[in-house]
Amino acid sequence: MQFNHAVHTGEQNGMTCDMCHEFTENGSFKGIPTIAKCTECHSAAIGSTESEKVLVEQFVTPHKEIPWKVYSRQPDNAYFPHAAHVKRAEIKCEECHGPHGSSNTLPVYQVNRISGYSRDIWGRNISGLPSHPWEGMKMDRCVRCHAERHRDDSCLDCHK
Amino acid sequence: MQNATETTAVLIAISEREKRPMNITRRELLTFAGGSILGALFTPIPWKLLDDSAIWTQNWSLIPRLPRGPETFTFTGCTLCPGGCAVKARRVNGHPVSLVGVAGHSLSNGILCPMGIAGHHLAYHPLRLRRPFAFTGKGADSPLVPSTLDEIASNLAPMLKDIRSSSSKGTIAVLDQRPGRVLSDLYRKFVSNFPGGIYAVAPGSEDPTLTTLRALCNTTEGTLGYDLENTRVILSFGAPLVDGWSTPGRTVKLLQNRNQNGLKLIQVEGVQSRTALQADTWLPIMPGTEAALALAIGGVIVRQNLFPAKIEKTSPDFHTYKTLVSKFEPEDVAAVCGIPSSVISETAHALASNPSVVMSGYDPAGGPLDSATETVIAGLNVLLGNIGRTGGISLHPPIPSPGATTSPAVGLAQVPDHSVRLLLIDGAESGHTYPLSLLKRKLTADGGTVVMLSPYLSSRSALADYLVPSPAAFESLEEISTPPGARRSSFALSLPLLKQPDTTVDPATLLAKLAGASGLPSVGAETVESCLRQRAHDIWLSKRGTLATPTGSSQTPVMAMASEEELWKGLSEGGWWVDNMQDKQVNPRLTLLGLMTPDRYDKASAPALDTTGTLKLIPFGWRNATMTASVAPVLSKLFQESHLRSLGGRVHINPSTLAANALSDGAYVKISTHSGNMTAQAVADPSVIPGVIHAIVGPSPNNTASKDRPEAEGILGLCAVRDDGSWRITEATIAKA
Amino acid sequence: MDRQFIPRSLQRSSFTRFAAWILPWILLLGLGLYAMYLCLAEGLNQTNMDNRFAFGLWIYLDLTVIALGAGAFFTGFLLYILRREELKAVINSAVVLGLICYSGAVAVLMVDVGQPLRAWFTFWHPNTHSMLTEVTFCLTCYLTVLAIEYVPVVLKNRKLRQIPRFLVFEFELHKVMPVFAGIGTFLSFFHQGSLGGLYGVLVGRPFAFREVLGIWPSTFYLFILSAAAVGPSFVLLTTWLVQKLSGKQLVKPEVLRFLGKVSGWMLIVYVLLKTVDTLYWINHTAPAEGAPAYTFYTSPGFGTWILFAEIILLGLLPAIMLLSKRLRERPAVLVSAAFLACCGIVMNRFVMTIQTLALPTLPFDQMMSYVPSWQEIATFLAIVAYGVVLYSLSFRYMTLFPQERDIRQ
Amino acid sequence: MEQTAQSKSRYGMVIDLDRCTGCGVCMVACAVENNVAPAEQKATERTGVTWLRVYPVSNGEGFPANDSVFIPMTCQQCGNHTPCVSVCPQNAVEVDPSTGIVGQIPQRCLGCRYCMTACPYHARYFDWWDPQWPEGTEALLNPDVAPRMRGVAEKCNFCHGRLHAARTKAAAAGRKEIAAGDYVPACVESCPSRAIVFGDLADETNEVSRLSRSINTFQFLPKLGTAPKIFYHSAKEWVRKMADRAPLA
Repeated sequence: MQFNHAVHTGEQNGMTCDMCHEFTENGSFKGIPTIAKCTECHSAAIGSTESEKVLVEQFVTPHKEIPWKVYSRQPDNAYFPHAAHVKRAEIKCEECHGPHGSSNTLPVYQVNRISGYSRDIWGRNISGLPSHPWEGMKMDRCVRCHAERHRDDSCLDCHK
Repeated sequence: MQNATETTAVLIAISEREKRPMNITRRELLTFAGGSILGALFTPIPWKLLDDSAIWTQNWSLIPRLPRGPETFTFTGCTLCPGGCAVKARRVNGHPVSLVGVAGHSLSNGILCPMGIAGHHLAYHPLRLRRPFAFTGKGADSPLVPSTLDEIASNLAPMLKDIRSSSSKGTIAVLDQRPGRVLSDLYRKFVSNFPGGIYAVAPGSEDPTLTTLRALCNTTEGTLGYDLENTRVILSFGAPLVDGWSTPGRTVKLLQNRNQNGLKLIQVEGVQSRTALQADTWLPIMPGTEAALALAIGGVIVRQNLFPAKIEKTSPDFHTYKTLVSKFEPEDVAAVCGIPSSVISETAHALASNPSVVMSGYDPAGGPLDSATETVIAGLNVLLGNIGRTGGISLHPPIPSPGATTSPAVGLAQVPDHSVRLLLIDGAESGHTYPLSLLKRKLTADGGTVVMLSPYLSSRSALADYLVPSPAAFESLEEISTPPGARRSSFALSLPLLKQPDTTVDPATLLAKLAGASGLPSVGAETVESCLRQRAHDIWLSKRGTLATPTGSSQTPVMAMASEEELWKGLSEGGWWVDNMQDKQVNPRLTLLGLMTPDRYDKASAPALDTTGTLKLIPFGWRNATMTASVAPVLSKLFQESHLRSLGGRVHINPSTLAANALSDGAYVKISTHSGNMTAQAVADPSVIPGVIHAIVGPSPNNTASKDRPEAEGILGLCAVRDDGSWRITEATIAKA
Repeated sequence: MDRQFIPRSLQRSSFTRFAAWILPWILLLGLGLYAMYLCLAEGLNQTNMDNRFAFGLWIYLDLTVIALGAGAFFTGFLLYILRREELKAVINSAVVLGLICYSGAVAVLMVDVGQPLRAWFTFWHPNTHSMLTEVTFCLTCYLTVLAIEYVPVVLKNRKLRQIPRFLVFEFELHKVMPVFAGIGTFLSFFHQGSLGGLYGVLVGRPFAFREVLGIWPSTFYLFILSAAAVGPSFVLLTTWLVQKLSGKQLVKPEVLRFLGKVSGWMLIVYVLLKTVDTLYWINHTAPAEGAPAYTFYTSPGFGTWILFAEIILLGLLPAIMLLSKRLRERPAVLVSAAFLACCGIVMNRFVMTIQTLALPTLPFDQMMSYVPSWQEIATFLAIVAYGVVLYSLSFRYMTLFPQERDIRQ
Repeated sequence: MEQTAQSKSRYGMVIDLDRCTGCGVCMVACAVENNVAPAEQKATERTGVTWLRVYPVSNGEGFPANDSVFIPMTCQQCGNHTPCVSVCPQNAVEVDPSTGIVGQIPQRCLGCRYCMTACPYHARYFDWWDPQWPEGTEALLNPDVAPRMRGVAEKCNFCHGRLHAARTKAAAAGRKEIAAGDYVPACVESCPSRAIVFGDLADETNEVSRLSRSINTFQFLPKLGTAPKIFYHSAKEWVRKMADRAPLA
């Protein structure tokens, strides 16, 4: 299953991130949308692309969830409230997730066999030195950003 | 990446040498090895590996993944015992992750007990029955053989047909552990199709004092209940009011607010139980002398004319009672039961000068007191004129139902011995347990045949020939009907939180199968849900009572409801219905002794305080925690991982008694009664009266492993069951094991 | 083959005899390694430690062997810094002993922690306030130092000398040895002390807690002293033992006497300060924490006799025996005094680790007991076996006692 | 979170021992809330994991003068020289400056158990076994609390998962501070006799800080000077005497 963010966020549609990646009423973040969300627009094929055809035939019509891979999945022991960062601190999605909103294809999902983390958590470079400011989602990244904002934090603020 | 270049360099060096005849010296090899190791340290590789391996230990597969998904809340009710507390379940991905009480619920006051708060784990108990089983032989050591519902039905068919034709070789009986449900009506309807068919209620499924009182008032209609909200003095003969009595939230809250409501609790008990600790007065009594105490109190009331004058006229046996109590002078009784005469008369005055209630305790494992004692305890209520008065005992209308239930309910004790050829035991739990011998004696000489509905493999399973897995708590749609001792009738639904495994059998389905096998018109054609809808329908027709929203925020009179659907919808959202109908008039002709003859009471025969020779073996249980299978595994926090609750099989004995028998704390002792003997660990416990073996009946973690055979009955197997169905006290001796 | 490695002009038993001696120990070591594997694979439920006895036999062992291993640094200190040349006779042996004790301790620690793969966090996210951080850093550093000190002993081996580069290296290394001895001494002071601090800082354990002098609790200094005091005694004791076992005289008697004398002096100072510390603790520290000292000694097994045994019987007595020249002359007295001194520290470490945890802290609590599981004991024995094996090999193939050659056998 | 960085709270409890009936629901609620696994077969009261443990304590008198009290003992959240914090070699334990809650990070812990020897309240527990949930109950775990692996120490953190939830809720509503009612630990919520009062001790006006200063209120081992934030209350004199006594005295 391919997904083209650019088509959705581009000029003719001009959707924003939070239109699909929503919050629930109790403030928790829903993350990757369910098929129900796709169906809202794609109940029937709008365009004529191959991947949309697949979407409608294999998932929308039989109401099957798409087995998305989560590139920025944090481990169970990490607690990241999107609400506090996006709503209160007003941080742009791109600051952490990078400009994938304008990407045309999904990158290959790579997972570390030992730690089981998605490669996007550590970053592309084995040395751990990011080649882009938004690359990498390990703890030191969080710590750095928090330090820049002079937050006196405790471990339990972000660990559960 | 230096090391890469370095190593390749070395490799090239070697490959070049390949051309020449091979002659690598040891030293060159060493240099190569050393060089590459050194080089590797300057690459990220070892450090990344170090980091990854550490992260691996943080998320490895030895810890479970957390559920992720939408969070929802469901209001339902707990069906682990007749208490029927309201529950608010937090669910993630549809699975319940935590249960809490519902604040604002007028019956359970937002309170759950330890068993209830972990109730959603019970369905996954290691001892859960996952399919029907048949026992090849009787007894705990006979192996379980997988079976099917149809197989069981066809095996039973001949017997069922035979019983229908004649009850000469014994009849069929259903043992209901929680009467008053729609399912109970189904059972009654079912057995009424067989000659002499019996519908029996299990011990502990009803309040013993109220059951006795019903006999004293000789009335069958209406339901008796305690008006505790207006009571000022409760005299409790061992009722566990703060530790699992009726709906815990009710009494716990009343006792919490004693400084406002002025309630006084007088606890009569031979052990300083959790309730005795919370009581305003604790009367440490020698077990077995409760009748003497009750009569002594009655005596004071009679002699000092502390009773309502009308009783003398309305109670036919008043003068018999008067002569009887005259034999129980407080001074003499004090010597027998170990409570000062002054305290006895103070208690009598306290009872007489306030709205009061006298109740006996049905111990979850020790069972009721003997019927003679229960009678005089209940009789005190009659003497004090508590029946039908505010703050006393009320007679209120039951939940509306079509009535016409064909066969009458009898207590298990009243079932004639050796009369039951086929016994069907219901899967609902009363939270209480009883000796298997109590059931065995009812079965025909050949041992009869027992079909047992149960979610779990328990000590009771040893009695079964066929085990049928019934739904566990929170797995199926059930009802919560009036809890025992409640002031008014009430009704609510327990909505399922978990998916019921396909292998479990709905009791109604079992009845249908058995009916089919015995060639009956389909009695059990109804499902439990259809019966519940029928009951909601009856309530709606009666126009009685009000329906409260789950949180009690708003209440709608049934009268004001547009349609029957509205009521059902409210109930299915976790709302609960409470009756508002006037109490019934109590028949004034109340007896004080009922069928008991005065010669049943003889203070001379009351046991003396003996601490050396024969001791009194008294089983003690905690409601819903009398078997390993009946508590969620996480209850190990109380039983196994701390000393808060004593494990099943331990016996608590007063240090002085231990010493008198040359035993020490923690010693293993051999307990012998007429029924046999067993070894148990003794715990020196100064809160137990000397001369008593306070035997704990409860979960024992070592048993949870045995999934292929029922756990041993333990201490209850040593108890002598009297003809009145009580087994509270058994004479026993102890010696070093 | 075996012969070629044995130093010239040293008599060593036949290889078969040596093998017969070493084999049982190797088997014991094997058993221990299996026990260690169990603990790492199954988890620490293999031990009899529990939430109340969170430290057990192993920590006790670590504290003890590291104290006994102090012989290495203190002898080094006397030889290279204070220039007591006569100690050349035992320095090699002392270094081997030190290496054994320290490496053994670290090995056990790695099994003792629940998540060994995260042990390196201590270096990455160190808590500078923790005594254990101090211990970890010093131990690892000093272990390296010991290894370096051990290298020349190995390189001196007859066969290895044939490689000229090694010979040069060994010679160079020898020149800087005082530097390493200095570093070693410095590090040792700290970790011996911080091992004492380990318990001294436990404000929640009135039995172990001690007032702070400077930045460390008094136990910090007492542990340094006691370790320095018995270190030489232990070297003395082992040397004597090796002499008995090998049936050879390896060092001149006066060397042992000197060791004894040093031990004696240190011990007397230690006993003195320990007494002062104990008195202050009884009369001030413990009561201030709401636990009168007498309550520590009410339970049967742990009476006040412990204090007496620790300070008088196993402290003052051996000190006197070692200090009196007349007594010191008599080998029997010398050796038994050294033995008593070692017992003293074994007992002191026991009291600090085990009794501290056995004593209740909550008012309604009772005395705790603990019996190690076979896995714990096997691991313990494995360290002993490892020590014997490593020492035996060193003794056979290296020159641990330079004087052995000169002494007429 | 910003909303706590600015507010300095000191969360604490006052436990009324006269109200506690020793039913044990708090211990079960705690285990369910914090994903503490049921006991391993061989676990005992010394190797089990009970973040909150209720100790039955007797006055030592014979029958019938005997009297007992139930003492819920949890992490006392020491506010001064917190014994377990200073000893941890790798900063796996710390006091949150904004809440006063003593936090334990199992993912950082190496399992040396030094903190457990340091804690005078025995409120810290070690995972001697891998956690084992009966088949099927993994799906019933609380998503707000990470399960701990074998070989680390764990303890009460005032149901920190609930604090997270309250903060998320506040942040979503654009509030700085959390609503007091949104943050209640499981034991407090589940106590049938309402024996535990929880709240911010720093806020002089609220009930918990008032009760903490009321008569017949005491702490365990106050002389250690660790300023525990769990207070106990009892009108019974023998209970207060017992709490003040030295062990084995």
